[in-house]
Amino acid sequence: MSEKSYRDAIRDAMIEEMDRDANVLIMGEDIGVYEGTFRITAGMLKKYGPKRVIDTPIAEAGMAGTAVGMAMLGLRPIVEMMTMNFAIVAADQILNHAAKIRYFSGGQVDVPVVIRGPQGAGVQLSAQHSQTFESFYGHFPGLKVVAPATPADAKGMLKTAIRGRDPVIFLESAALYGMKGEVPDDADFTVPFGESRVVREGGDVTVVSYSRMMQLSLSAAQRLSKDENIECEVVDLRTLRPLDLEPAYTSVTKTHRCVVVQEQWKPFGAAAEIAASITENVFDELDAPVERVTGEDVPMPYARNLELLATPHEEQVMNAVKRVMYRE
Amino acid sequence: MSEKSYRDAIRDAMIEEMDRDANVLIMGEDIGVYEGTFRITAGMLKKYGPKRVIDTPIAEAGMAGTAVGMAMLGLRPIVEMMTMNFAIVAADQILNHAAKIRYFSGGQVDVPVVIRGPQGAGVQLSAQHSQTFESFYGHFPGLKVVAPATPADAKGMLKTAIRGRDPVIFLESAALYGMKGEVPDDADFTVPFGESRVVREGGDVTVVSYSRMMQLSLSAAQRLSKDENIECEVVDLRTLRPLDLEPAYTSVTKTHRCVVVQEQWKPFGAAAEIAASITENVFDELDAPVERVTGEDVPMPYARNLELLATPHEEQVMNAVKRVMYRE
Amino acid sequence: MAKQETESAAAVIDAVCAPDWTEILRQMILVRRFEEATEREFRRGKIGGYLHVYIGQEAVASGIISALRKGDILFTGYRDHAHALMLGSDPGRVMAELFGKSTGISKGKGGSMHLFDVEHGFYGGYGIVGGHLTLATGAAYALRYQGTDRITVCYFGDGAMNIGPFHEAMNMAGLWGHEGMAPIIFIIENNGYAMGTSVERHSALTDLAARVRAYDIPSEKVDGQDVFAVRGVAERVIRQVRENGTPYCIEAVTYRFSGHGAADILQPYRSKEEVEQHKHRDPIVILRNRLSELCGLKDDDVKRMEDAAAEEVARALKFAEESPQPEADELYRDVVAE
Amino acid sequence: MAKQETESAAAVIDAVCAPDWTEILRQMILVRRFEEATEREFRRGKIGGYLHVYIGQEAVASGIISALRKGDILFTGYRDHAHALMLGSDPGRVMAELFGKSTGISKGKGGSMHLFDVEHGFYGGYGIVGGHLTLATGAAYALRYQGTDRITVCYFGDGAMNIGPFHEAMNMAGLWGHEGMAPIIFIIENNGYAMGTSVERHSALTDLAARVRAYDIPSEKVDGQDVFAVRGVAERVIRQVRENGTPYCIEAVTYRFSGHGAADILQPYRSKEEVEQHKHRDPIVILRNRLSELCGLKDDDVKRMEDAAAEEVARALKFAEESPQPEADELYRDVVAE
Ligand SMILES: Cc1ncc(C[n+]2csc(CCOP(=O)(O)OP(=O)(O)O)c2C)c(N)n1
Ligand SMILES: Cc1ncc(C[n+]2csc(CCOP(=O)(O)OP(=O)(O)O)c2C)c(N)n1
Ligand SMILES: [Mg+2]
Ligand SMILES: [Mg+2]
Repeated sequence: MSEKSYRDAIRDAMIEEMDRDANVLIMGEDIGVYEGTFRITAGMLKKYGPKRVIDTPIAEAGMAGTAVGMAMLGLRPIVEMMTMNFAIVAADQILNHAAKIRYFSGGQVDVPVVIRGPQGAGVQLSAQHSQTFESFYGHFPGLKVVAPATPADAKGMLKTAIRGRDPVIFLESAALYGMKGEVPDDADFTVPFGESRVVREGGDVTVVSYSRMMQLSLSAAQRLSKDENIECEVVDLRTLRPLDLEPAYTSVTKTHRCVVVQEQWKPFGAAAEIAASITENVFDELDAPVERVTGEDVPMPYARNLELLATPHEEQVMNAVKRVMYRE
Repeated sequence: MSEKSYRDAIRDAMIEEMDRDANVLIMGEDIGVYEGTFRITAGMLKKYGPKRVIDTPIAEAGMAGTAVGMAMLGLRPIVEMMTMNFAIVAADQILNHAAKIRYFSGGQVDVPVVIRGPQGAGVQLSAQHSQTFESFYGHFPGLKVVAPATPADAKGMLKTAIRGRDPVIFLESAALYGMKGEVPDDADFTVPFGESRVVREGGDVTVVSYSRMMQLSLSAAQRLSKDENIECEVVDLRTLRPLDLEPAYTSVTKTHRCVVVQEQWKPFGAAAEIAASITENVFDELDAPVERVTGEDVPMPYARNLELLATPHEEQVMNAVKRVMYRE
Repeated sequence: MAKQETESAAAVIDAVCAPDWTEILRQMILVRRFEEATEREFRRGKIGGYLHVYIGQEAVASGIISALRKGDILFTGYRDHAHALMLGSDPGRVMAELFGKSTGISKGKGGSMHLFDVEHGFYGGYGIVGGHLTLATGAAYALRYQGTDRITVCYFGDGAMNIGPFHEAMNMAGLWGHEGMAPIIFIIENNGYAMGTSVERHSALTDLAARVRAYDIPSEKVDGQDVFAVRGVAERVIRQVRENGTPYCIEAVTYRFSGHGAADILQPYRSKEEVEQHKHRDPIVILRNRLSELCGLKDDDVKRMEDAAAEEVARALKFAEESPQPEADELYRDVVAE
Repeated sequence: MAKQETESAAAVIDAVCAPDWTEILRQMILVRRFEEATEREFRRGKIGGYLHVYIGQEAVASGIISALRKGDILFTGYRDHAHALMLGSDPGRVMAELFGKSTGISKGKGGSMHLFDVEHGFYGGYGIVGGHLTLATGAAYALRYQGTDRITVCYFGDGAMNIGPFHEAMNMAGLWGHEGMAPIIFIIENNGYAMGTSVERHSALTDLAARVRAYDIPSEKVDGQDVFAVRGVAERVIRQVRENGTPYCIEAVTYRFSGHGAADILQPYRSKEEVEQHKHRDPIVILRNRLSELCGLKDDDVKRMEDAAAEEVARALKFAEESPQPEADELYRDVVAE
C-alpha cells in the first residue's frame, strides 16, 4: 500500500497499463505539450512519444469517434476530456456509436474505449462547466459508467476499464483530485465493475451515494454519529451501469430507512433510479420513503454564495437522515 | 371541434401560428422542397417562402444553434428534427446553450425556440433510430419538455411552445402521427405546460404515463376493466419538465397502487423520477411499491420479433397492474 | 488533374481486358439485381425499417473496392449493401440481415443500415449521417500504429459533408497525415442530393473536392459512372496512401436512380426527365459497352452473368426466407462483452 | 489583398488624427489596466472560476468594434472582457460580475466567461469553444429577417475552428449569404495557440483565412497588432456585409501576452523569449507611437489617459468590492421566464 492522491492514482493506472500493453494510448486536448489541465498526464508525452500520447485539436466528437474506431481495430484508447462538460459535444459519438456498435454489428467487434475526465461543481465555473453526468450516460445500454470515490477505486477501476472490452465512461470528481488514500501497490490490482460496497457500517439509516457525494455522506455520517448518536450505513455504488444495489437492499433490510445523495439536479437524476429501485425491491422493509438529497434544480450560477446554495452540503444529508427517522 | 390526426394537429398549430405571427419560422432538413419526411410541412414552403421555411443542410447542431440565436433576437423558430435521434448531434447546443443562456445572462434574453420531431420505436429502425428522450432532456433545468398523447394536446401544446419564451423540447410519437382525435377549432386554443390530467377514472390502480405509452395504458385499462374487473385511473403527464405529479398523488391517495409506463430503457429513465417522486410524496398511501413498465435495457434490435420483445406491450401493463394488486 | 486522369485512364485501358474487369461487371450486375430484389421485398413487407439502395452508383463502390487488398477495411453509411457484397460478403447472409433473420450478417440485429462483416474488412454500416467518419479515421490510425500497411476506405454522401463530425474527422486525418498516421481514402459519393436537397442547396461551396483542401487533404473528382476512371484513380491513390500513410479524398460524381429510400416515392425535388437523362449513363452499361468494344465481350457472356446474378439473388432470397428469426434471448446478447 | 490593404491603410492614415483614434487608445489602455487588475484580483481570490484576459490582443477588438454602429451585435467566447468594455459596458458592472456580485452585468450569475450586455449589443460570453458560432449565425439571419441593416460580429479563437459547430455554422452562413441573409463578420482571433496547442499542431491547414473558403466565405488576414490595419479592413468589410447581407471572415493575427487562463503559469508550450519578442509588437504602443508621430500626441496626453484608466479601474474595483452578493432567491430566478 502507498498513500496516493486520487489524481496520482488515475495517472498511475494509465502509466502502468501503458507499460503493460502497447495497445493502450491516450488522447485529448493539451495532454501532451501542455501536460494536462489537471497535470494528470504530465511527463507522459516525453515518456511514450506522440504516437501514444496524442494532443488533439478541440474536437470532442473527433476525439471520441476516432478512439472508437481505434478500439474497433484492437487498440485500447483512453480519451481524456478536459472536463466531462465538453463531452456533450461528442454525445452522438458516445451514445449512438460507442454504446451501440457491438449490438448492431451482432457482436462482431469489441469497443474497448475509455472516456474519462473530471466533472462536478465547486470552483465557480458556472453553468456550462459544472455538471455531472451519471444519469446522462447511465441511461444508455452498451456503456459502462463508473464514478469512483477513493484513490484506490480510481486506480483499480480505471485499470478494469482499460483492460475491458466495452466503452467505459469514467467520471472523475475534480474536487477529489487532491484527496489522498491508501492504494495497493500490486500492478494487477483491479476493482471490478458492478460491485457496490458498504464503506461505513451503521444500523439506523442507509445512505447511498458515489464519488464526491459518498465522501460528503461519510462526513455527514461521522457528524451524525458524534452529535446525534445516529449511525448511518454508507453504501458506495462506485459503478452506475451496471448498477449493483444488492448491498443497499441488504442494508435497508437492516436500517429500514434510506437517503440517496447526488450532486446534480434532482429531476431525472441518478438518485431517482436508485430510490425507485430500492423502493421496488425492499418496499416492505421501508419505514419511511427514500429521501433524495440533490443539487438545486438550476443551471450552476457563478457567484460563490449562489454556487454554495446550489450544491449539496453535509447539513442537507444530516437533515434528510433525521427526516427519514422522523426526528426533524 | 374537428377530427384531426396527430400529424395534422401539429401541422395546423404551426400554420396557425405562422399566420398569426411573422416572427414564427420553421427550419429543418428536407422540410421544404421535399415536403417533410412525415409530410408535416407539406406545402408550407410554397405558402410561406424560403425565408420562413428553411431547408437546412444536414447539420443538427447548426440548426439548433442558429435557431437559438434567432430566438435571442426575437424570432420564434421551430426546428424540425427529422427524428429526435439526430438531435443528439445537437446536444451541446440544446443542453449547454439553449437551456442555460437565460440564466447565465442574468435574464437578459428570452430563448423562444421549439425543437420538435418524432421519436420512438416500432418500425424496425434499429439502434440508432428508435430512441425516446424524455429523461435525457427532462434532466436539464432551463428547458421545457413535453410529450403529448393526443391530437388536441399536440396542437394546444405546440401553440403554447411557440408562443412561450423558453426553449421547448417537443417530443412527438411517430407511431401516433396517424391517430385521430377531436381538436378544438378555436385558433387560440392552447394547452398549458405543467398540467397533468386524469384521462380515465378508476379506483383500483393509478397508471401514470405520457405520449404513446399513455394510449397503450388506456388500452390496457380497458382490457383490465372488461376482463378482470379492475378499474385503472390513467394519468397523462403531458409535460415532463415542469413535471406536475399532483393528479398522480391525488389518484394514488385513492387507489393506493401505482404503475408507471415508459417506452425507453429502465435505468435512469423517466419512470424512475416519476416513481421516486410518487413514493416520496404519498408513501403512506402506497399499499405496494410503484411498478415500472419499460422497454428492455438493450439497444433496439432490427429484427421484427426482437423489436417486439424490446418494447412495452399492453400485457406488461396489465401484469404490472395485477402485481401491485397482489393478484398475479 | 485532367492530365493525370487521362494518363491513368490510358494505363487502365491497357489492362482493360484483364479478367478482373469481367469479375467487376459480374459484381455490378449482381449488386443491381440484389438491390432491385430488396426494393421488391421491401414492398412485400419482408424487409422493414429504412432501405437505401445503390442503384446507379455501383461503379463508385466497385472501382475502388476491386483495387483493395485483403486486410484493407471499409466504413460507410446506411447505403451499404453494395459495399458488403463487393467486399465478398455472402449475398444470402446479407439478404437474411435485411429480412431480420438469425443467419443475417449482423445476426438480424442491424438491418439494412448496419451491415457488418469484419472478416471481409467491412466495419459497417452506420445510420447517423457523417457519424462514421471519425471512426474510420481512428481505424486508419490504428492500422498504422500496429505497423501494418493496411488502409481504410471511408465512403459518405455529399450531404454528410455539412455535419460537424465530418469536419472534426477531416482535420484530424489531415493532422495525422502529417505524421504518416492516416492511411485513409475518403470517398464522397456525390449523387447530387442529400435526400431531397441538392448540393447547391446544402453546400455553400459546391465544388466538394475543393472543400477538403481546408484540411490539407489532397483531392480530385472522378466520373463515378465510369468504373474505368474510378479504378484508375483508385489504383494510384491507394498506392500513395498505403505508402505514405496520408489521407486522400476522391469525389465520385454519380447519381442515384432510385429514390433516397424506399419511402421516397414522389421525389418532388427532381424531375422524371432528370432521372431519365442520368440513366443514360448507367455504370453497368458503360462498362459492358466498353468490354464489348475492346475485349469482345459477347451478349451471351452478359446473359450468362445476368442469369447467374438472378440465380444468386434467388438463392439469397430463399436462404433469407427460410432462415429462422433470432432466438428471443438474442435480445440480451451483444449489449456488452461476455 | 495586399493592394487593398495598402489602399485602405492610406485612407485610414488620412483620418488618423480624427478624434476617435484618441478614444480608441483610451479604450485600449483602459482594457489593459482592467485586465491587469483582474489578474491581480484573481490571485487575491476576489475572482473565481476561470479567467482569460485579452492582454496583447486589444487591437482585434477595438479595431472592429470602434467601426460598428449602434444596433450591431456581437458574440464571442470566454475571453470576453475587452469586447464588453469596448461596446460600452460599465467597467464597474463588468468587474462586479467577475466578483460575483448582484450588480454584475449578468447579475453575478455568469462570471468572467459569460458577460452579457444586450443593451450595448453584447450577446455574450460563452464557455464552450465554438458553441456560439451557430448562435451568431442565427442572430445575423434574424437581423435581416426583421428588415434591418444591423450586422453581427462573431469572434472566436484559432482553436475553435476545429470543432463541429464551427463547420456547421460556417456552411450555413455561406448558404444564407447566397440569399443575402447572413450579415455576419467572423473574426478569428488567431493568437497562435489553443491553450497550449499551437496552430500547426491543431489545424491541418495553418492558413486559417484560407480554411473558410470551403464555405464560399471570402476572407483575409490582417495584422491584429496594428489597430489601423484592423480598423481599415473593418470599415470596408462592415460596409460590404451591411449592404449585401453576405458573410465575411477576418483572420486577425495576434498574440496573447498572458497565459491562456489564470491557471496557465508554467506555459511549457512556448518560451519566454517568444513571448518577449511578441511584446515588442504591443498594440497599444504601436497605436501610441503612430499618434505621437503623426498627430502630435504628447506623453502628457498619454499620462492623462493612463491616470484616467487607473482611476476608472479603481472605481470599478471599489464598486465591485462594495456591491452586495446576489440574494439567495436569485438562485431560482432566470431559469425559465416569469
Ligand atoms: C445526423 C443525421 N441527420 C439526419 C439523418 C436523416 N438522413 C438520412 S440519409 C440523409 C441524407 C444523406 O445524404 P447524403 O449524405 O448525400 O447521402 P445519400 O443518401 O445521398 O447517399 C438524411 C438527411 C440522419 N440519418 N442523421
Ligand atoms: C468544447 C470545448 N472543449 C474544450 C474546452 C476547454 N478550452 C477552453 S479555451 C480552450 C482553448 C481555445 O483556444 P482558442 O479557440 O484558440 O481561443 P483562445 O483561448 O486562444 O482565445 C480550450 C481547449 C472548452 N471550453 N470547450
Ligand atoms: Mg447524396
Ligand atoms: Mg487561440
